[in-house]
Formats: sequence, C-alpha cells, structure tokens
Amino acid sequence: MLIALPVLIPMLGAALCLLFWGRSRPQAVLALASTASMLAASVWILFGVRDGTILTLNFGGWQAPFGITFVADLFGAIMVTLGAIVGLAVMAFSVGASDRLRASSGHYPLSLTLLAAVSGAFLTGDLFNLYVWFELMLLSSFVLLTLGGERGQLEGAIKYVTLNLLSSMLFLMAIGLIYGTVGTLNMADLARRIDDLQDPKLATLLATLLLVSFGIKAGAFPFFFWLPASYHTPPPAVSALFSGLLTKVGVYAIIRVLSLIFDQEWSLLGDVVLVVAGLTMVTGVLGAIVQNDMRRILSFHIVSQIGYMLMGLGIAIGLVGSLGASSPIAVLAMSGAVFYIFHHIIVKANLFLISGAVLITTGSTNLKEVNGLAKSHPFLSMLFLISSMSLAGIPILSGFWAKFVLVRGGLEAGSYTIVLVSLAVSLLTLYSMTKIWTQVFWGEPDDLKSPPLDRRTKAWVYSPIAGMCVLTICIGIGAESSARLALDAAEQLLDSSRYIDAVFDGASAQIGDAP
Amino acid sequence: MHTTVLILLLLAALAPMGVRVIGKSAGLIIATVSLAITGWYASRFGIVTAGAPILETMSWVPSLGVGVEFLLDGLSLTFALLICGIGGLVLLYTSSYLGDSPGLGRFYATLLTFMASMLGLVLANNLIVMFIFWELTSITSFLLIGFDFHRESARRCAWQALVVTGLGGLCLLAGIILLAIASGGSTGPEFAIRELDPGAILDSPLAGASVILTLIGCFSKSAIVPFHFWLPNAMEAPSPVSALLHSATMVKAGVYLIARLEPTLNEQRFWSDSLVAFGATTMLLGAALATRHVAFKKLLAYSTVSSLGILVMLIGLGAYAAAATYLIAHALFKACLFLVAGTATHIAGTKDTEAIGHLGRSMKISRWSALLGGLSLAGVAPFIGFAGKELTIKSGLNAGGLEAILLAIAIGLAAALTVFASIQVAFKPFFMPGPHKPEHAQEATWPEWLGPIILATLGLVLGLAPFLGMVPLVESFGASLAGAPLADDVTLGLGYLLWPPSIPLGISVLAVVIGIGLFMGRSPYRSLLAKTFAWDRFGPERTYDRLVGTTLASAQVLTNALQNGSLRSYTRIIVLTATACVALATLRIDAVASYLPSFGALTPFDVMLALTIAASAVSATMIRSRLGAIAALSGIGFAIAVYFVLHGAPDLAGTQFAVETLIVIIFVLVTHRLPRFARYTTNLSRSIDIVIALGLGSVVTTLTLLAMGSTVASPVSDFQAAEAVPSAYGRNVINVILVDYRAIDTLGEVFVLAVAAIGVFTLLTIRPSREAEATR
Amino acid sequence: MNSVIFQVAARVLLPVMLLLSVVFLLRGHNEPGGGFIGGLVAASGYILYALAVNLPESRRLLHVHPRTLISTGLLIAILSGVPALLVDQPFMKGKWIEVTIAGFEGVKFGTPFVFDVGVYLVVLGVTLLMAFTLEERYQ
Amino acid sequence: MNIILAFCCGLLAATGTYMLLRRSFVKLVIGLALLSHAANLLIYIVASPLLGRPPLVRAGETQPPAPFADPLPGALILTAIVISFGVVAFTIVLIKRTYEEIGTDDLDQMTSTDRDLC
Repeated sequence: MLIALPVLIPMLGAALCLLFWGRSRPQAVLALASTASMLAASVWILFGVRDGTILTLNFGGWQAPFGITFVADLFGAIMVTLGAIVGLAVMAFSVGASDRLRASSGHYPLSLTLLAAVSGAFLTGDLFNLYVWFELMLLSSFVLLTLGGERGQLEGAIKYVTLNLLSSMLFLMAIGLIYGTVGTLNMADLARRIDDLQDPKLATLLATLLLVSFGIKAGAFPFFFWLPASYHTPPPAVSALFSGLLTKVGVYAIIRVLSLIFDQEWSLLGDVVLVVAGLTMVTGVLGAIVQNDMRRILSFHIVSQIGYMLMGLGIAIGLVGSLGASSPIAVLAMSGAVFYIFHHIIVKANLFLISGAVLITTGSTNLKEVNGLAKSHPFLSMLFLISSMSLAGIPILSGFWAKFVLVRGGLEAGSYTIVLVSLAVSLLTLYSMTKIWTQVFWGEPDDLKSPPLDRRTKAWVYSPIAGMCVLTICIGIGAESSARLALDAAEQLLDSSRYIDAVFDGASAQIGDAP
Repeated sequence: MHTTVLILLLLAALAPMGVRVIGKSAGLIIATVSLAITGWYASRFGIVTAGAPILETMSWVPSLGVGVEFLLDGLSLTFALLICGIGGLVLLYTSSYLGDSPGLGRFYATLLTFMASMLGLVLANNLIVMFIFWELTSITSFLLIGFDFHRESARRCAWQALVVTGLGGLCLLAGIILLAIASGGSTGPEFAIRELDPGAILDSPLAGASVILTLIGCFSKSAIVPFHFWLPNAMEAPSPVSALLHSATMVKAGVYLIARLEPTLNEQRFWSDSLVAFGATTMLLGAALATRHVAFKKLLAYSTVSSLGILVMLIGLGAYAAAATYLIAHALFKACLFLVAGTATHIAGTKDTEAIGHLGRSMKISRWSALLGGLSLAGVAPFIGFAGKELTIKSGLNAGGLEAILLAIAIGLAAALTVFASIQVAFKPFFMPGPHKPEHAQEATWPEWLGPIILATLGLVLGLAPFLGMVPLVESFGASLAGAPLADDVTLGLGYLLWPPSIPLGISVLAVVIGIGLFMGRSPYRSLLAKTFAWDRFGPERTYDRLVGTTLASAQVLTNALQNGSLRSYTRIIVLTATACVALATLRIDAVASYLPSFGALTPFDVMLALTIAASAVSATMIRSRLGAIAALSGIGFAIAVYFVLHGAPDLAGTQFAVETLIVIIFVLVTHRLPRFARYTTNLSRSIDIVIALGLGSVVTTLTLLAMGSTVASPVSDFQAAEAVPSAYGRNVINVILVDYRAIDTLGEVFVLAVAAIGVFTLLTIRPSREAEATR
Repeated sequence: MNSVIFQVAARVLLPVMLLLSVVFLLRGHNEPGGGFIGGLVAASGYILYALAVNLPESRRLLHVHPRTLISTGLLIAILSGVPALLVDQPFMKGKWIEVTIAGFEGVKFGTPFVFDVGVYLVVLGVTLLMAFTLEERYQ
Repeated sequence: MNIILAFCCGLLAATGTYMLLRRSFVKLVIGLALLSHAANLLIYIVASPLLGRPPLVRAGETQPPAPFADPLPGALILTAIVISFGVVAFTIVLIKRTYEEIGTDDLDQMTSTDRDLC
C-alpha cells in the first residue's frame, strides 16, 4: 500500500479541493497537507528501498503481469521524493504569490492532480498505465497553463497542447504495436518476453516510436519547441512546477524503457542517445544566451540540461552494449544522469520560483526592465546566486557534482566528443546565468512599480526558495550520500534482472503490501 | 589546517552581521583573526622546513574518490603565509579604505570566502578538492571585481574575468580528470596529487591532452598570454582586492598548480618547453604593455602579468629556488604598491601618475612604502626583489646555447621596462612635480598606511638578511617542486650576489640604467608606443569580444531558424524526424516481408467500413465548411463504432457512439461563431504537407502490418478472460478489466475527465479582465 | 426548441433516462454497460431537459453542483480501494458480499461495483459541468 | 483480413497530420481527433486480428465462448477513447478562447510567445 500513497494522497487532496471551490484558504491548507504527507510517504519509501530492495504493489491483488503493478526501485523512489519536494515548495510559494482568483479556482487541485500523475508515472510498472499518467499530467498541465486565460498563455498553450498530444498519439500507437507483438503491457514482463522476438532489430523498431514520443515529452532535440514557447507564460508557481517535473518524466520514461526493456541493441541506441544529447545541449544553450527575459532564459536552459541527463544514459548503455558486462564506468555514467536529474529538479524549480519572486516584487522578469536587486533585495539576490551557480555547475553546490560525475564518466568511457560539448555548454550556461546576475541583480536599482510585499507574503514566498537553496548546498556538501544513492540507483537500473525478479517474486509483493 | 579554512568561512558568514552590529571596527577583529592564523602557520615553519610535510586527512566523498586531504609542505606553507599574512593586512586596510561603504559587510564576507578558498586550494592534496576551491576563487573574484556593481564597466569586466577563468576552469577539470585516469590506469582514476604516478602518465595516450588542458586552465587563471587581458580589466575592483587577489594570491593559483604538478609532469614533452615559451612571452609583453599606461593600477596590473610570466618561465626552466624567491618578493612589493596606489588615488583624486605631483609631501609615511616597494620591484639591491631578479637572470643563462642568449635578452629587456614602470608608479607621483597638486591632502589613517609599510620593510629586511626564514622557506619550496631536496645551496645573501661581479649582475645594472634612461625620455618613447595601439585589434581581448559576438550572432540565427514561432514548422520537424527514425529502424530489419500478415478473406462489411473510413478521412481534410468537416469526422467515429460492434466489442461501440455524439455537440456549440475555414496556404506548401503526412501514414501502416503479422503465444488477456468469473465475479470481461484488473487505469481516466471538465469550466469563466479585478 | 411537445417529452424522458442509466450501471459487470455509459445516459437526460425547458430548472433538478458530483465520484472511486486494506490486502483488491435484493438470491455486491458507481458520478458530473458551462456561455 | 484496415489506420494518421499542418487552427482539433481515431483503430486491429465474439461469459459458465475478441485492447481503447474525449473537448474550448482573445484563426500569426531576442 505504501508505494501507492504518493499517488493517492494528492488525488484525495485534489478531490477534496473541488469541494471547496471558490475558497482559496481551505484549498491551500489541503494542498499543503497533501504535499507534506506525500513527501513523508515518499521519504518512507526511499528509506524502504535504500538497501536495494525493490518494493512492489499489485493493485487489486492481481499477480503481475495480469493486473497493474507499481514498482518502487531506487530511481523511482528518488524521483517520487523529488516530485514531492517540488510540490511542497510550489504549494507554499503559491500561498504567498498566487492571485486570489486562480488560487480559489483550480490552481491547487490541478497542481495536485499533476503531482499525482507525475508520481504515478515514476512508480508504475505498466506501459499503458504510464500512458494514463502521462495524459493526466498533460491535461492537468494544459489547464494550469491556461488558467487565467491571458493571451500569451493561450498562444503558448496551443503549441504545448498540439505537440504533446502528437507525442501521446505516438505513444498510444507504440503501446498498441507492442501489445500486438509481445502480448503484454507489464514492463518487467515485456523485458522478459521481448527477448523472444526473432530479430532484435524488431525490438529496436518498437523502441524507436516510443523514444520519439518520450523525446517530445522530454524536450529533446529536435522536439523541444513546445517548451520555450510556453513555459514562461503561466504564473511563476506553475512554471516552477512544470520546469521541475514535466520534462523529467519524459527523461525518466526514456531511461526506464531503455534500461529495462530494450537492451537488445544498447550500443547502437547509446550512440543515438549521445548524438541527441549533444544536439539538445547545444541548441538549448544557444537559445538561452540570446534571450532577454529571466524566465525565457531558464526555459531554454531546461532543454540544454535535458541533454546532460541523456548524456549519462547514452554513455552508460553504449558502454554496456559494447563491453557486454556491466562495468563500473557505465554505472558511474548512469549515476551521473541520476545525479543530474535530481540536482536539476531542485535547482531549476527553485530558479523559476526566484524568477517568480522577482516578478511579484518588480512586476517584470525582463533583463532590461529590472535592475539592481542586489542593493534593494540582498537576501533574494543571494538565493539566486546560489541557485544559478549550482545550475552552472560551480562547486561546492549540487550542480558541480552532477557535472563532475558526468564528465568523469564520459572521460573514463572515452566519449571525448560529448564531454567536450558538455563543457562548452557548461561555459555558456555560466555565461547566461551571470548575464541574469549582472543585469537583474547588479546595476542601479530602479524605482519599483509594485508595492513592497507584506510580511506574510514574504514568508510564504521566501521560505520555499530558501529551503531549496539549503537543499542544493546540502547535496553539495554532503555529496557522499547523494553520490552513493545515485550510484546504487544506477547499478540497479543497469541490472534489469533485479527489477524483473522483484515484480515476479511473490515475496517482494508481500513486502510492498505490508511495509 | 581544516580548522583554519573553516574559521575563515565561519567568519565570512558572520561578517555582514558583525559589521552591522559593531560597525567598521569589525574589520580589526577579522584582521586579527587572519593574522593569528598566519601565526599558526608560521609556528609550523620549523617542522615543514625541516623536510617533514604535515598531512591532515578527512573523508568526504569516498565513492567518487574525493577526500579532503590537506598537505602542508614548503610550497603550500609559502602560499598559506602569503594568503593569511597579506590577507590580514589587506583586511585591516579595508576597514579604513571602504569604511564608509554600505557594502562593507558583503565585502568582508566575499573576501574571507576568497581567503578560505585560496587557502584550501593550496593545501588540498586531492585534484578535485583543489578544483573546487579553484572555482570558488573564480566566483569570489567575480563578485569582488563587480563590487561597485552600479558601474557598467565593473560589471562588464567582472563578467569577462569570470568567463575567461571559467573557460580555463572547465579545461582544467577535464585536464585533471584525464591526468587522474592516466595515472590510475586500470584501477580507476587517482585523484590524490601525491599518489600521481609520473611513469604511468608518461605511458598513457591521454597524457598530451591532459597536459594541454591543464595548462590552459593554469594559464587562464594566471593571466598568461593569450589570456592576460582579463587581469588589467579586473582593476575595476577596489584596491584591497587588487592587492590580495590580483597580484599576491589568486592570480598565482595557476603558478601554484603548475608548481604542484611539476614533479609529476616535468618529464612530459611539452610541459617545460611550453612553460618557458609562454612564460617568457608573457614576461616581455606584460612589461612592455605596462609602460604604455600611466594609471596606477593598470600599470601595476600589466607589471603583474609580466611577473606571472617570469614565475611560469622559472618553473619551466627548473629554477625552483629562483621561482620561490621571486614569488615571495613579488607578493610583498606588489601588494604594497597596490595598497599605496589605492590610498594615493583616493587622496589625489586621480589615478593618473603623470598628472600627480609631489604627493609625498602630504603622504609622509606612504611615500616610504611606495619608494621601498618600488625599489624592490625595480630589482635594486639590497631588496629581496634584487635577489629574485638576479636568480632569474642566472637561471635564464643556465638554459644554455641559443636559448640562454634569447632568454637573457628577454629578461634583461623586461627588467629594464620594469625599472621604468616602477619609477613611473612609485617615484614619479610622490617625489616629482606634476600638474595636479592636491590641496589640503593628508596622510591616510593608520590602518591604511600600516600594511604597506610592513610589506615594504619586509622586502628590505628579507633582502638584507635572507637567513631570517627566507632561505629555509625557499629551500623547502624548491624541494616540493623537485620532489627531493635541492641539489644546490640556495644563495640569496647579498654578498654572494654582488661579489664577484658576474654576467647577471651586469645585465641587472644595464637594465637599471636603460630603465632610468627610458624614463628620462619617456615622452618620445610614449609617442613611439602609441603607434602600437593599432595592433590591439589583433590582440586577444578583441578576439575574445569577436568570439563572444560570433557565438551570440550564430546562436541568434540558429534560434531564429528553429524556434521561429510557427507551430506548423515545429510539427513538420517532429513528424519528419519521427517518420525518418521509424523508417530507418524498419529498413534495418532483414526480410521485412516475412513479418507481413497474409491477406485473409475480406467480408463485404469490412470493405464497406474501410471505404467509409477512408472517404470520410479524406473528405474531412478537403471540405471547406466546418460543419461538413465535423460530419466527416463523426462519420469516421461511427464507422469505427460499427466495426467494434461487428468485431466483438459492444461496450466499446456504445462508448464510441456516445463520445462521438458529445464531441459533435460540443464542436457545434462552441465553434459556430468561428470564421469559415480559410485557405491560407499555397499549393506548394500544401503539397509538401501532403508528402509529409503520407510519409507518416505509410510508416504507421507498415508498423501496423508488421505487428499484425507477428502472432503472440499467450497474451495476458487469456488469464484475464479465464479468471473473470471465478475470481472477479464478473461476466463482462472488458468491464472486469476496467473496474478490477486495471482499475487504477480507470481511476486515472476519471481524473483526466474531471480535469478536462474543470479546464473547460475555467477557460470559459476565468477571463484576464476579471482576473485583474480579482487581484485588486 | 421551445415546442411544448419537446418540453413534455423532456420532463418524461429525464426519469426514464435516469432509470436506464442505473440499469446500465448495475448490469455493467456482467453485460455490456457500465459506469461510463450509465453516467453519459443520465447526463443526457439533464442536458435534454436543460435544452427543452431551461438551464436553471435543470440545475435545480440536479440539486447539487456538477463539481460536487465530480468530487464525490472521485472520492468514492478512491475509497472503494480501501476496504481491502482493512483486511491487510493490496489496495483495490475486490471485496464481495452476497446480498439479497428484492428477492434475487445471492446477488454479489463488491467494491469494484462501488468503484463503478464512482465512475458513474464523475462522468455525470463532468458531462454536466461541460454542458452547463457551454450552454450558459454560447446559447 | 483486417489488412485493409491497416491502410485505413495509415490514412487516418496521414490526414490527421495534414490537418495539424494547416494554418487555420480550427483544423488542428480535427487533426488531433483523426490521430486519436488512428491510434484507437490501430490498437484494436493489431491485437485482435480474428473476428471474434464479445468477451462476455454467459450466465452459469466460467469462460467466454471461443473464439472471443481479446478483451484487453478493448479495455485499453475504452480508456483511451474517454481520455481523448476529455482532451478534445478541452482543446475545442481552448481554440475558441484563443480565437476570442487574438481575433484570428491563423496559426502563423501566433508567434508572440516564442521569441524575445536581443
């Protein structure tokens, strides 16, 4: 039961929120309570899987593969926990920063359904169930994106909706084809059965459609267009939620299906992933350096950083594919991807929250319109500096370790080109982060158009940001535990037999049912 | 040693509050702590110089091979003393110099963080830990250069310095990881600097790349050609920063790392040669560029560039004792001169050394600091700078052959230009007339003059009596670089250097004479130099600007092309890519045909349905009226529903009918006031789109056929059908799947529906105008 | 649509369709039908009524706001999984009891049915929320 | 024998894509609906190529009478149909609202959110 909680709690919260439509306070309380308990549940799960056990839950008591199974391995548990952290931070921020109309009509329940869907996607062990969570996530995000109905929101939403639905259709077709070819939807079962196909190239063909679909959701090259077109249009709390979680679900799905199911032609797929990773990094960062709005810069950077995550994956599976055995270097590279994802989720969501704080303080996030915040808002500036330097991979923050593990893995694996590209991109990231810093925070302060925030608003807006900053510092200083976690998760990911055994082992199903 | 770094960090965290509570005298406390730490390191002097390095270990990230291992040997001790000692004096100086600045707390915090990082950098015995501190010094340097962030030039220069050193940092990261991999061989990378294996590195194919990348990193940090341009620009920082970071310590980080890796890498082919070549070039260029400027700090900055070149060159030449002597000498006199320059600029109200006259009449103490420091810079006996210069010339001559002659000329020339520069900066404004004579000028307060005079005096004392710690420190420093005790005795005593007269002494004297001569004739010399400004546009700074410009321009072009705002272009790219990927993956399969299903018997119903679907689909795209298109669309839906009825899925059919009807109703309700379908597109673009669409369509068909052709032994649904009645008590298997086997899917589905309904509701009821009202 | 016949028809049709929807719901587990179709049928009753008579009247007949229906339905659907937990079985494990309803012996009544009731309510609420909002706005 | 429907699937996908590529964004919705039809049909024909009876068990028996259609794709499509209903309904209203807000249905005029170049 435990591992269904991160999905059920926010669902329950969302359903209850609907009863309080039009009243923001009870909804806010419900949202905070739900995300907080969701976080507690995910941390509990994380502790449960910390030693390498994989928890499973067969819904309805139907033995896999006949029903739907939830599986929490380390990677999944880490992702769910991060989802809950971002959720809690965003809800707290919303209490301070949301306008009353949005807060009373839809913002909270939809954020909760989004969180439920994200958790579901991280935990499910069933391909079609993944589709359902994807759709719930998408539809929640559509509504959140358009909530308020401003022109920019609607325009962005049309692009976002169209391209993501295109991706969903491809995903659905891929599911149909996979079921028609292999006869099952349970991912562990698929992993077993797909090896029976006469030709491994057939499996790769099935993977291709799936990867294109996930690639669109992940915002990889050349599919990322929907992201910079829309992420900066909704209220900052929504942007933060999106930036932290949505594309990462796509990346998660890519990692999951590649590491678990389609391991027939890993060396080829590894190369493909690396090429995509490189192009994603470069196009994303080049887009970022020419923008003049904080939130647009950050949006393009999401794209570029998706490339880093794919880089770790590509190196790892390419290495295992060509060497045959699971090498420590492959585990290292994979752990780089895992580390990068969890660093990125925290820092990116936080940067969007900070841009939100800038927005409600000054009324704009345009680099040309906002200046000199370091003088008028030294605390906010410090928080931005920490987060942005973490994003740029500056020690001693979390981003440095993520970058270090990836670069080290890449160099050890001999993937020099991608390492070179990633370092160049990292320099440009530093360039654009300092561009924000030198223009928004340095310079002569402007006369603020908006009235100063009251104490209560300030507390709600600043505390989640400060909390996430502390988190990135803690990950940086206590890098050992994070690195260990990432390494263990990576090892588990690359050895798919553990996942498969856990799903089909009745004993572990018991563990899942009664933790 | 860990404690000292932590104390500084703690102090950094407390500084802003401290300044708020007790005002600028907080600086005195901070300076005292820093000097106390210097005292602690000084107390380790005896142990370290006796040849027993101190090692402190602490575990940090063992799974990645990173441990905080601090090593105190001659090299790191020298640096630690300079960092904390000069740091303490600079902090003291700051308490007066920036005493009235509102950013004083921030300044202390950043400066202390810098000191902690710099200390960590030189103590760390782990490449990664060293790198971590390295990057932290870059960041703190960035923040300090931009301290006066309301000035546009300060922001720009800070940014430039960060990008240049950031570029170097990334190269360095790759370089040291490669180094560790090369050293570790098959056992995994070796990050502990003392454990690096020169032999293994020599054998590794990665060695070349790693050396080049590491050198780029060191050169960019230490402002070696072609990265030297950022340092003079960094003079936007307040003077204490220039004194501490940009002359005495941070810019020497590159030199430090080169020195640290010298025992490991000196066998490498390019290592020594590149050090000598780049070092000598930088030395000469820096000295020459210094004479082009008359502003205090600009001039000193270029002179620093020159000195950094000398240091790099000396390590390359293997002249470790000379490097140690020069390094210490330079830190003392340059920090002193920067501090004096800061005070002088404040008091005189201008930074133009040519304009200021007889400043020494009012700055009765600082003028002596300037004079002593300047003499040391010029390399005049008996100052420590003299010993440094003598040893440098001697090492150049020791290179032998043509190289020796070239080096001797270069060093001599640089020395002469440096003499010129030191007169210009340390003598001219204080003791010679000039058009700008500040009225009522007064000597600065004691914290401002105390530091420089101590540093200047130290330069004199150590020059006169090198046995007072200087010799053992230099020996121990040299031993760290050589990896063994130095073979030759270190001779710093004036007696040895001045008698018997030698070629170095001759060159030295000549340099002083030429330098004085140049200064006397400085106006024709300057007009000659003015012509060289034209060459600047080929210089590295312009190259940097062009590089940034080109990157931005191409990024703009690329982003314009990709993120062009047209959804249709996005869809096209995505569909084409998807089609291409799937097509390629299909073509790879051998004997695709064997997977295709056999063409079974056709029932007339199937044919009719298929034709209906096809005809409706095509007409949906062609019909010009909206209602017609909707009708065609629902035609497809109903045809599919009929197909479901015929093929064993009545539930599905019912749902499909119902949903199709609802969609039509909503469509008609909502869209009846939308404009008619307009024909916006040209025939050409329509044709292109048809081709793209057919491409995807044929891929879908192929995949469908492939999947239909493969038979599945026992799909999971066999079990679901078999157990529906016995275990799930339901006879409608589809419904049993929906509410029992896969109930969680259905739960997700009803949530999707709920969200969609809320979406429709909010879209229609929440309007921007109303939202604006609501926020009021 | 203001014809009297249509109004009368709608008044008659509403209870008929509601009854029909319940039938669909009840037999769904064994014959074609189920909560989804049931919910749609019930919703069309109200929609027809709103079209034929008027919207406020239809809303009044529903007694609750469609949003409340959605919320209740979602809660029922989630909570239907809970009974299994009480006996230490996996979430959503079907729990069945045999009841005697109106003389039918051994009618099985179980949590999956409760789940379907939740679906029914959600679909009813969703359809009505959309339809009412649209009618209000675009009629 | 369903082979002919495989071509229908392809055609639906093609027409759907074509409609996505039109400038008038009302057509976008039709395109999305066509694509979802394509996906639903695909799932069904791929999984149960045999003409089967409904997977309903007669009262008193424990197995549906063979040959019966694979019930799982049926259930999947049911879910997918309902989901796509929600999505399409939302999208139609979104299109309408966008039209009201910007006053044109030309996709190529909606470029305001993508770029902000220096």
